[in-house]
Amino acid sequence: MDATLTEVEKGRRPTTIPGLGRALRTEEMVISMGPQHPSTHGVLRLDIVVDGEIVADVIPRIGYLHRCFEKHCEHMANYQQVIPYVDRLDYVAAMSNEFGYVVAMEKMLKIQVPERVEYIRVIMAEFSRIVSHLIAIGTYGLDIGAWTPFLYCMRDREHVLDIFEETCGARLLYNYMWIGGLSHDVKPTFKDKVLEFCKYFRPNIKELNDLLSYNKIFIDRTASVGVLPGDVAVNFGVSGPVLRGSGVQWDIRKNDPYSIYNRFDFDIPFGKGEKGKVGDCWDRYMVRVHEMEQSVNIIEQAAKQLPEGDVQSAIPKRIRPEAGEIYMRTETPKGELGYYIISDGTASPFRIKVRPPCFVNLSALPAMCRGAMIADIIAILGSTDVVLGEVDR
Amino acid sequence: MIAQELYDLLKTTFSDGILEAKLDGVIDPWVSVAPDRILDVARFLRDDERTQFDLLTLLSGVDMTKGTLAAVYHLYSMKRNHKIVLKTFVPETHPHVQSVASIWRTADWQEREAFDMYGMIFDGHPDLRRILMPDDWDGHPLRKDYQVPEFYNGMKVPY
Amino acid sequence: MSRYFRGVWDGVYTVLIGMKVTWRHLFTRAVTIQYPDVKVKLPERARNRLYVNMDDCIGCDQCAMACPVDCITIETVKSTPDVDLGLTSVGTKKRLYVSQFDIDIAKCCYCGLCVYPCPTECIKMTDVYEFSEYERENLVYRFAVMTPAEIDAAKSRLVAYDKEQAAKKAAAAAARPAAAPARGPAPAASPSSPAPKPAAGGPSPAAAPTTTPPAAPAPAAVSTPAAAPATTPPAAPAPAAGSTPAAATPPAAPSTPPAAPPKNDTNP
Amino acid sequence: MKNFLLELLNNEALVYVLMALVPLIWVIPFALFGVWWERKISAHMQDRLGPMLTGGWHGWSQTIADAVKLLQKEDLVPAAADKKLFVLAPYIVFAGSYAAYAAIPFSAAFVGAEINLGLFYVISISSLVVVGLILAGWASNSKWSLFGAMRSAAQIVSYEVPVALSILAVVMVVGTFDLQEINQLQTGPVWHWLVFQKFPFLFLACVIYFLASLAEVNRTPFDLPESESELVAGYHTEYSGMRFALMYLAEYANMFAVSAIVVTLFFGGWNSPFGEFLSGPWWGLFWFLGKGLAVIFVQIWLRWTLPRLRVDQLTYIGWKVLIPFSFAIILGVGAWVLAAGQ
Repeated sequence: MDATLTEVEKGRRPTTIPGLGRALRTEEMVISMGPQHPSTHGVLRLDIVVDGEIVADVIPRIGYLHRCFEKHCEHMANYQQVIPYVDRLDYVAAMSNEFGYVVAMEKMLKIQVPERVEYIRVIMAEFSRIVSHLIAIGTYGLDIGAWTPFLYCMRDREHVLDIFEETCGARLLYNYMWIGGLSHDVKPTFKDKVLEFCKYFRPNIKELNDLLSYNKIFIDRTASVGVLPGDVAVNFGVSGPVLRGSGVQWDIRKNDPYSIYNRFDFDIPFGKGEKGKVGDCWDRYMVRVHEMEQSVNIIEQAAKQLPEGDVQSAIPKRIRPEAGEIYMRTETPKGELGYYIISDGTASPFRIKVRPPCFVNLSALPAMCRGAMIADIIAILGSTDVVLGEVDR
Repeated sequence: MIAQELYDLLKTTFSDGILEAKLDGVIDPWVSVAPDRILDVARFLRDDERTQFDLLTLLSGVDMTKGTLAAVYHLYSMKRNHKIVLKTFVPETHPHVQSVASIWRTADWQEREAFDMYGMIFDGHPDLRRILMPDDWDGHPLRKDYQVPEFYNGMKVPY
Repeated sequence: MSRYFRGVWDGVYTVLIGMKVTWRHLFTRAVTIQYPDVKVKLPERARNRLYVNMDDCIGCDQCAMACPVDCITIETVKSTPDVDLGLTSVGTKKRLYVSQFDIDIAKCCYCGLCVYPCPTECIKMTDVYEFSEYERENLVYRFAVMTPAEIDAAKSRLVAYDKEQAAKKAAAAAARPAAAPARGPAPAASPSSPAPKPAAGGPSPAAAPTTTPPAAPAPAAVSTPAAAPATTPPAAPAPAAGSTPAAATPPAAPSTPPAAPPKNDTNP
Repeated sequence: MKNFLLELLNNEALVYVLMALVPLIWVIPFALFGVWWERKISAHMQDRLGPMLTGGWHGWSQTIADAVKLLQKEDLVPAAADKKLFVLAPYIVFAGSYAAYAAIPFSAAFVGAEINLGLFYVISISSLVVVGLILAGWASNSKWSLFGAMRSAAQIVSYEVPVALSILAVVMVVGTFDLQEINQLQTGPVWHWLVFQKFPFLFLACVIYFLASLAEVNRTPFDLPESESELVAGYHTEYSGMRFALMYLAEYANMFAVSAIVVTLFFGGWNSPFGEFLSGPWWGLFWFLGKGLAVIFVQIWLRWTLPRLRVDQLTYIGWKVLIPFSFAIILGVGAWVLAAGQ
C-alpha cells in the first residue's frame, strides 16, 4: 500500500455512539473507480476513500494510457514526424495540439509563415476549441445524467468535423498543420461553409442553455460543488476553463498572444459565481459555453478577413534547427499546452516535453473533491474535462 | 522585469546558489541554480514583491547526456507578466534535487513524473512515487541510456 | 420562505422548458443515416486505406522513411542496364525491381506523410474505409507483384552482372599492366581469384545503408555473405534455391537465397 | 371474469392460477414493447432513428432479439457473491412488482382480485421491491451494487410517504380504497375524472404522486440507484443474462403498475373520456392501457430531458417539497370536503 492510503487509514478511529455505551467502529471504504467506469472519461482510476457517501480523499492513478510520447519523439527521424503523434495527445482537439507544436517549431526555426496560413490555423484551432468544448459539455451532461444534450452536441460537432474532413481528409487526427505551412489549402467553398456554420451554431448554444445550463436540477448538481478558489488554482498551475472558472481572467490568447490572435476582438469569459460560489463546477461549465460563443466570433472575423496566398511556400525543405531550446505555450481548449523542445542540432529532436494541461488540471482534483459526495466526484471530474490521452501521453 | 535584472537580483541574494546563466542569444534566458538551493530560490521568487512568480508552468526533467540530469523550471508571473527559466544540474549518480512542491503544488505531480522518467530524487516531496509507469517498473525510461526491457513481470514487451 | 417557493417554481419552470425543447426535437428530422445501407460520399481528400500503384513505383523508399510508425517495408533488387523496366506514368525511368512492398495497415496511423514525398505519386490514400479482417495477418498488404521466381531471377541476373562487371574490372586492371592484347578472353576466365571479391565485400555488413528493413529474417541475412561467394560457380543450382523448384527460367544463372540485394546503392 | 371462468372450468384452484397468469399476457409484451418504445422515443428526441434493422419496420423486433440473446447468455454468478440471495433477488423484485397487478382493474370486467383495500394493497406490496433490491445489492458483494441498493432503500422509503399522502387526498374525496369503486365513481365525461375535481388540489396531488412514483420506480431524475455514470449500474451491476432480463422486466412492470395507479386514481381508469360513447369491457381495456401508455410516455419524456439529482437533493425534494405540499393538499381537500358536506 502506498503512503497516501495509509495516512488516511491512520485517521480511522472508533466512534462512540452516545447512549450505546460502547465504541462502535466505523471505517472508511475505499472504492476503486475505474479504469473501466462509465464516467472517468477514458482510463483514469480514482481510489475514492468514502465515509458513507462523503468523500474523504481521492487518489488519482494515471498511466493506463501511457504510450511513451516523449520517448517516441526522441526516436523520430525528423521533426515533421512528430505531428501525427502530437495529434494523439488531446485527441478531441488535435488541431490545437498541432498549432502549439508548429508555432513552437517555427519560432525555433525563425520561419515567418504566410498570412493565409495564420488565418486558416486560427480558424481551425478555434473550430477545434468548439469541438472539444462540445464534447466536454455533452459528456458533462452525461455525467450528470442528461443524455440528450450529449447527442445534440455530437450532432453539431459533426458539422465541424465535416469541414475538417473536407479540408484535410481526416475527421479526428488531422496532421494538417505542418511546420511552416499546411498540408492542404482549404477548398474554395470553405469560407461559405464556415460562415454558414457560425450562423447555424449560435441558436444551438441557446437551445443547449435552455435544455441543460439553466436547468434547476443541473444547477443544483453543479453550483457550489467542487469549489477551487482562484489563488489555489494558480498555485496548482491549472489553466484553461478550469482556471477561468475560478475567476482568474487569464487566457494566453490575450495575455501572451501568439500567432495573430491580437488582431481579433473577443472576450475572455470567466467565472463570476452566478449560481453559487466562484470556482464551482457550474462556473467551469459555463466558461466553456461562453468560450464557444467567443470562438464563433473569432472564426467569423477570421473567415471574413481570410487573405489569398500560398499555404506551402514557407515549408522548409529540411528541418534542422540549431542547437537550443524553446518553451512555447498556446491556449488549447483544455488550457495551457506548452512544448519544451530541445534541439541538439541534428534532424531528430533531442527532447520534446509537453506541458499537458489536463495532467496539471487533474492534479488539482483531490483538492476539489474532499468533503464532497460520490455523485459530486463525477461532477467535478467532468467539469475539469480531462482527456486521458493528454494526461498519460 | 527582464532576465538580466532577475539574474542580478538572484545573484545578489543567493551569491553561491546561482551557478551560471545564459541570458542573451537564446529564446528563453535561463539561470542555473544549485540543486540544494532551489527551494530557497523558489520561495524567494514566489514571495518577493519584485518577482512574484506565482505560476510554475512546467517542471521537466532532461537527460543532458554525459551523466548529467537536469530539472528545468519554467516560471511565470501572472501579476508581473515576466518569465524565467531555472535549471539545476545533478549527476546521474546522485540525482538529488530539493522539492518545490511546498511552494507550488503543481510541482507535486510534475516532480513525480520527472522521478518516474529520469529517476531524479526530489528531497522533501510528500509522496514521491511513480506516476505514469507501473510501480514495479525497472529503470527510468526517458534516460538516454535506457534499455527497453525484454520482459515485464514475465510478460514479453513486444516493441 | 420566498427562496423556497422560488426554488420550487424554478424547478418546475426549467423542467418544462427542457421538456419543450425535447418535444420539439421529437418531430424534427433525424440527422443520422442508416449506415450500411446509405453511405456518405467521402471528400476527395479522404485519408483511408493506402493504395500503391506498383506500375509507377520506382522503389525509392521515401515513403518508408517518411512513415512515423514504420509500417511500410520495401525491398528492391537493382536491375541490370540491359533490362528495361519501363517508365512510370510521370516519365521517371525505373531502375529497381521492387521485390517487396508491404504495408502493415494495422500499424498505419493514416497521417498521410508517405503520400507527399513520393516522386511518382504512386502511393496514395483512397476513400475505402471498410477493410476489417478476421486475421491480423491479412492486414499486411503485399503490393509487390513479383513472384519469388522472378525475384530470384532478377537477383541472379544481378549477381551474374556484378560478377561480369567485376571480372571486367579485374580484367581491365589486369590488362592495364599487361597492356592491350589480353582483352578478349578475360570474361571467360572470370572465376579466377579476384572475381568474387566485390560481390562478397559489398553486402557483408548487411544492415547499414540498404533498404533492408529491421524485419528481414535473420538467418537469411546471416547466410547471405557466406552463400553469395559459395554459389558463384554456375554448378550448384539445386541446394540454394530450395524454395523455387520451378525456377528454371534464368538463363545461365544460379539461384541465390532470397536475401538482401548484394549491392547497397538504391538511390534513384 | 372470475365467475365466467369458474362456470367454464368448475375448478377454483385452476381458475386462480389462470387469473394470476392473465396480467403476464400484458406485462411481458409490454416490457418488450416498452423498451423498444423508449428507445425509439429517446432516439427521435435526440435527432436519431433508434433501432431500424431488426424485424423490418422501424426495428420492431429489436427487443425480442435482445431478450432472446439475454436468455441464451451464460448464467454468471460472481465468485464472491452470496449465491442463494443473488439468485433469489431478481425473483423477489419481479414478484413485488407483479403482485401489484393483482388489484389493478384493467377493465370493468377484469381485475385479478377484488379487494376492497386494493389501493392499500398495491402501495404495500410494491414496497416488496425494495427488499429484492437490497438483496441484490448485498448479495452481489460489489461496492457499487451495495451503494445502489442503499440508495434505493433510502429513496423508496422516503418517497413512500408522499405517495401515501397524495393518495390520501384522493381517498378523502372518494371515500373508498377499492380501486374498482374509484373507477366507477369517475364514469362519465372527462370532467368527472378526479384530476379535475377539487381543482387545483387533486391536480397537484396527481403531480406529486407522479413525481414520487418516478422515484419509486427509479426513473430519471430519480434514477440514483442505478445511475450509470456514477454507480456503473447500481444494484444490478453484477447481473447478466436472464437475471438481468428479469430485473429489467420487473422495472418495466413496475413502471406500468405505477402508471396504472395514476390512471385509475386521477384519469378515470378504464372509463372512456367520452362518457358512454366507446365504453364497455373491451373498450375499457383499450382506454386503460392507452392512458397507461400515455403516462409512461411522460415518464420517458422526462427521462430523456432531465439530469439526475444528487442523493441529498433527492431526499430534500422528498421530505421538504413533496411532503409539505401533500400536507397542504390534504388540508385543502379536507376543508373543501368539510365545507361541501355542510
